[in-house]
Amino acid sequence: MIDYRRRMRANLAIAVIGLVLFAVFPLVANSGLVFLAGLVAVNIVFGLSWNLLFSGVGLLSFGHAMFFAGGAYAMAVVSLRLPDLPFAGGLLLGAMTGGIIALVFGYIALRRASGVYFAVLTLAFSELVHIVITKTTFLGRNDGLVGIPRPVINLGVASIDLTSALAYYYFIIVAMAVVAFALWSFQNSPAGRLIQAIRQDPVRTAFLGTDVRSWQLTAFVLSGTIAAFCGAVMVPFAQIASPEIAYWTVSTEPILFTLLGGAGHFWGPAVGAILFGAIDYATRALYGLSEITVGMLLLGVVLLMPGGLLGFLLSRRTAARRLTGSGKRVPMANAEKAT
Amino acid sequence: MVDIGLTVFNGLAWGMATFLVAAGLTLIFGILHILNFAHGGFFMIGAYVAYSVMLAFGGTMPLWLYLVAAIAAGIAVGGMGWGVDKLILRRLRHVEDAYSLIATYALLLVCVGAVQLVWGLNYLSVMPPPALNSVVFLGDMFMPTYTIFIIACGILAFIGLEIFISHTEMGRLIRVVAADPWMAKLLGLNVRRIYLVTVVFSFALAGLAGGLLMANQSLSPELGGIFLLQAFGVVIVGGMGSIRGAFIAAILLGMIESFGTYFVPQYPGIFFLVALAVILLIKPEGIMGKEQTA
Amino acid sequence: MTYRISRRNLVKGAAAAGLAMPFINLRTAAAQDGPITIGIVTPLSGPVQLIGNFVRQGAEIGVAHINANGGINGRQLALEFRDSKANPNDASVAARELIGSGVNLQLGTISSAVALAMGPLLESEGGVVLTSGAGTEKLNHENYNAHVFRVGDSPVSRNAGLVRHIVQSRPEIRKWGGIIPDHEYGRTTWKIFDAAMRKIVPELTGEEAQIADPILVPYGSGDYRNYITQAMRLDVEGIYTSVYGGDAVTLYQQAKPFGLFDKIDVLLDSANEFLVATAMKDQTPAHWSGFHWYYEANKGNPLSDELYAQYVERTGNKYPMGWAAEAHAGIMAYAGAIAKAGSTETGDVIAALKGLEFDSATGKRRIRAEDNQAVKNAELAFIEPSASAPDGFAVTDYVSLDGEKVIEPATPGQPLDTTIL
Amino acid sequence: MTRMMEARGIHKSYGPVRVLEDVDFDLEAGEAHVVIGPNGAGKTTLFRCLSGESRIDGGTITLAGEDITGLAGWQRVKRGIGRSFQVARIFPDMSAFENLIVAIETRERVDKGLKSTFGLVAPRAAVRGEAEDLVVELGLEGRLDEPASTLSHGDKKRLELAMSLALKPKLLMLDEPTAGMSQSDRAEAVRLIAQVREKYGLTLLLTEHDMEVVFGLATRLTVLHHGAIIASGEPHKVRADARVREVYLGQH
Repeated sequence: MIDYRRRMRANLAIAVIGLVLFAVFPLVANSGLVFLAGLVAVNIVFGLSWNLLFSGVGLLSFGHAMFFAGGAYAMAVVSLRLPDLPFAGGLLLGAMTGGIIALVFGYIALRRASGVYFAVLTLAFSELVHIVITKTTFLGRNDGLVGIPRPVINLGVASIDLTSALAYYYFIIVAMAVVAFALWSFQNSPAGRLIQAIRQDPVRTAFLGTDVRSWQLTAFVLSGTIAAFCGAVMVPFAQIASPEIAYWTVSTEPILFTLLGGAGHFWGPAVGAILFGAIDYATRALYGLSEITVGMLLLGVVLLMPGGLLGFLLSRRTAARRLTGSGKRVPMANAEKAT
Repeated sequence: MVDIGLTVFNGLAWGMATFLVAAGLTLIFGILHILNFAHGGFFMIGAYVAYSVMLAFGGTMPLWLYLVAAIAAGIAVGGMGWGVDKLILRRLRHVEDAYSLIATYALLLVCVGAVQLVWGLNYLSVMPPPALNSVVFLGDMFMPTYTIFIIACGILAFIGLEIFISHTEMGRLIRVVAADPWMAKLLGLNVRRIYLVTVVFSFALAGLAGGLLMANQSLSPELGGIFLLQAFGVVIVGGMGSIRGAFIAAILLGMIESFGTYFVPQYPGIFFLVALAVILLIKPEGIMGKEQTA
Repeated sequence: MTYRISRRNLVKGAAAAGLAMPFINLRTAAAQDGPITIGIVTPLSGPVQLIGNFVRQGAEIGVAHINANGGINGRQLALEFRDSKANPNDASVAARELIGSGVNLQLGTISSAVALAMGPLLESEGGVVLTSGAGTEKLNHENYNAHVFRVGDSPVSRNAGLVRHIVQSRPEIRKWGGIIPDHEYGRTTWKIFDAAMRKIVPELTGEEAQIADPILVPYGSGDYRNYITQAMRLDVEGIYTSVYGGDAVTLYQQAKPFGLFDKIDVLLDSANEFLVATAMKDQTPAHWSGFHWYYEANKGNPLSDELYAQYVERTGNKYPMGWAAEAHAGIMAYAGAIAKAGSTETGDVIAALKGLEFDSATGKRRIRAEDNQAVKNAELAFIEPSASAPDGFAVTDYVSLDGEKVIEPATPGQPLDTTIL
Repeated sequence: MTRMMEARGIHKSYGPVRVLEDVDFDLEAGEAHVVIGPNGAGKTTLFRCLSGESRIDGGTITLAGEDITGLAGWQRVKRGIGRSFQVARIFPDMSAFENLIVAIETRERVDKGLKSTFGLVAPRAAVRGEAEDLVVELGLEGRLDEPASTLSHGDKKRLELAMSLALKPKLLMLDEPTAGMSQSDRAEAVRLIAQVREKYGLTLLLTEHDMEVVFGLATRLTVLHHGAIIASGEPHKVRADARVREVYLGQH
């Protein structure tokens, strides 16, 4: 029988070990790499939020950039125009922006579309959000909003100064570790189990008495909220919110992280985000080869390791343990939609 | 009056250029149920191949040579389709849609990278053959002949595809497989081969479109992405791989884009997206799509 | 072909260098006798790599020139390249990483969003960047930052220069329209064009300029026919456009059969240099284009001649874009500033760059101390199709305008006031 | 006997094909009602319409007196219907045990609302205990921790039955519960179904092909032919019905 307690301890350990590794990183790496590591930490949770939808309720979103950008721009606007609002208020507003976008969009889209249609709808909406940003003077149009300050958190008795990049880096990794573990806990709560059940068989789930669509919407809103939170956390770090973060290529990022790392495993997107950061770093001085390198790599992963890196490693281990072990299953298409 | 006429004309040009790109995309979507990102990439390669064929003949370009170059591009890209099916698509037939979507996205990146390596980064421009480089007047309305050529190509492509799908043996087989691959296999059809034929045909259409449209816009490694979203829109609004649906959708979206620009010039390029979103919300299964049964 | 081969070798070399870059913060470029390393953060991939390549060549030729002449205070110059992906986040990572390994002097920024993002970053991390051509006026106005210098044209001097020359040479043309990208860059250039026209036309002719609303076109479209039709409806004699690169080629190509260019007297292109002409060859519509650097206009300037000769030798391409000269000028500016300051420390170099006068491929440049903006000549050339020219087009007229006369007054920290142009 | 379900004037078409035409159907509480008919007669369609998987084009359906015509499947489940599918539907990537946990937790949410949803990571002890009881009752011990997709065909059917029972339904609908089973497995399945029916006091609605299963379980039989009911009643009476013999048994 499953030992839930052990499982929880193991995953808490993963989050803590990850946090520790990120925490000691600045001791051995220069500030550019630390900055990259901070972005990777944000990307990890961004990827996890996307995979909550994909491996959770089985929705393919091609528009996660709209949430990320929504959170980022909300935070940027709050920091620049409402400097008196506490930092936590900005984060909250940022996350809520994503949640609201997801609620409105999801409420309309989920009633109508599924599968590829849903993916294209998210893509189109996300492009619209991008265009709206580039046309809104309030949001700095194409040049974006620059010079976003990092906060000093006032706790009454003491204050935490996050104005240096390094201090803010530590804030990021702690925040991300907490959110990541909270997300893991959610995925393993009754609601999380239910959401996984929806992806595996929406019809069966409906005939257990579950309103599949409203749970899909719940997952969508949750995913959008977390993605927006990532954007809101990232903005004071980079100190800029530019329309590039709303561009559709940003929407492909969590997809790449997830597939690279392995969609079938909770920590897959995390592995993918780290790997992607490493590839980014390794190709930073290459001329004109980044498209072909990333393209080939992705193709290789999809064709040779359909379970992603983590799936591949885990199945190797299982196979070694059990001679007859079969590889990690790739989840089969579930074309049917619950009525 | 002239303004309205030109707006219709421009909308048709937009629609037919997009339909030329979307035709192959629709075919592959109807049968393999994948939205092929790489289609844009192979469309671009088609344009570059046709460009190279033309250069090999010395650059001066009568209409027949232009067409030969386009057909050569179609054949070359069709051959690439054969390779792509054997190496990639065949292996992804039984996994979740998202994986084939990502694989084709990766393939698009590879196409862009390959074009950069083979043809370089410079912008290239091809002028229409002299026979198509003039203007036809209809009253006060001036219509460039090359634009008329594009519209004619789009309509011919539509008629050709309709005949192919509805009145040929292969078309019939393709329809059977699209409707129910499991049943088709049961009936002893070589489904694999039909998939292969479809993929090759779809890629050849991409290459041909690239060749025909090479004088429509500048050539650069960005070309792959330029028509992609609008071709996606046409396929999706058309509904589940319906050629007829895509044709109607192309005209519809072209008109919306064109009249939108005419009436609200402050927001260029946004009408297509708005229309796409609205149409999908009203009729998510597309114009010609059937509502999926549970 | 030679271009491609050399690129492949370069890729190998760059990859090796990139992987060998120390992970740990041990090497410092500030060693007093080793080479001085300058970081180039520019697009090395994606669509804008085209520009990045010019930046790279220009910087390398500049460094070769300095080193061949004995370096700076006896020290050689070296370059370290990073891919900015034309994206503020990637550029930030690269800039920080370079600073972390001791490379505090950087150049190569070409995108406005990146250039604007660099200011606060370099201020907190300690570094300097010279942009090679970011086109936003905010850089030396409301978003002025001491750590960011523009050694090339300001958008004002570029566009006001174009206007001044056109009005002088074709004073009879009063009715203007514009086709501009629906982007910050398009709006900035139009704002300046519009203001300059409204001021300069009455100044020189005593009559008012008639300027139609600009036509906005989207980025990266394959079909500009609707916008061309709009342009056909305008009652204008001249058209100004700041549509750039592949979009400009598509626009011109599609506009030609409509007869747009036959209908107007002057086509004024803000920045395409030879991009459109090398693509369209004998189909190129006759037009004036603004240049960062046009080598014929600088014949006899040894720096320009050397840059051109070296560029052609390295790439086989006879039409280098001005981006190369701006990166080259960046190297010259650093060389001058380091020699003047006797130091590579950020603060010293900033102080030395302010007010620095240095030689470049476009002649003398002066960096204004107030707003870090270089004053340099504004160059433009008239490109016409030509049956006799081997490439199908020829430059039949060009002009280089004194930068001091076309640049706006320095108002760092203030938004650009178009009434004082 | 009280009436469990009542369907009046059911119409259902797929495109141009009319599958059900004006079907009236009654289900009394406590009976084990089996619907039979040749392939294509509309059994599965009727089943789908009654359970809420498909919308009907005309007619009304009531459950224990309440009109459920407009309700979706999940809403009908909440009102006491549990069902299985012809090809067992389970959650393939979860273990058999987790499948049961999900079913029980879903019922708990129906009973207690969202309070039971955002709980701790591990299922509550009561939920686990209940799952363990079901495991024992349906004889699923053994491969509980393997992914459910690796279970044998029979075990998948059992698991699905267990999941349906976990919902504590009033009415259990089983679509061909013995399809694809061997003769001995069938007998075992019939025994099991009869046992749980007895124990939980369930009303049963089945479709079935196998005559031994039909006559082993049914207290009432309905024969569907070309989308219409041609006979309904006690099994031995239906068996004697001339028309049924003609269209159905005659063909067998």
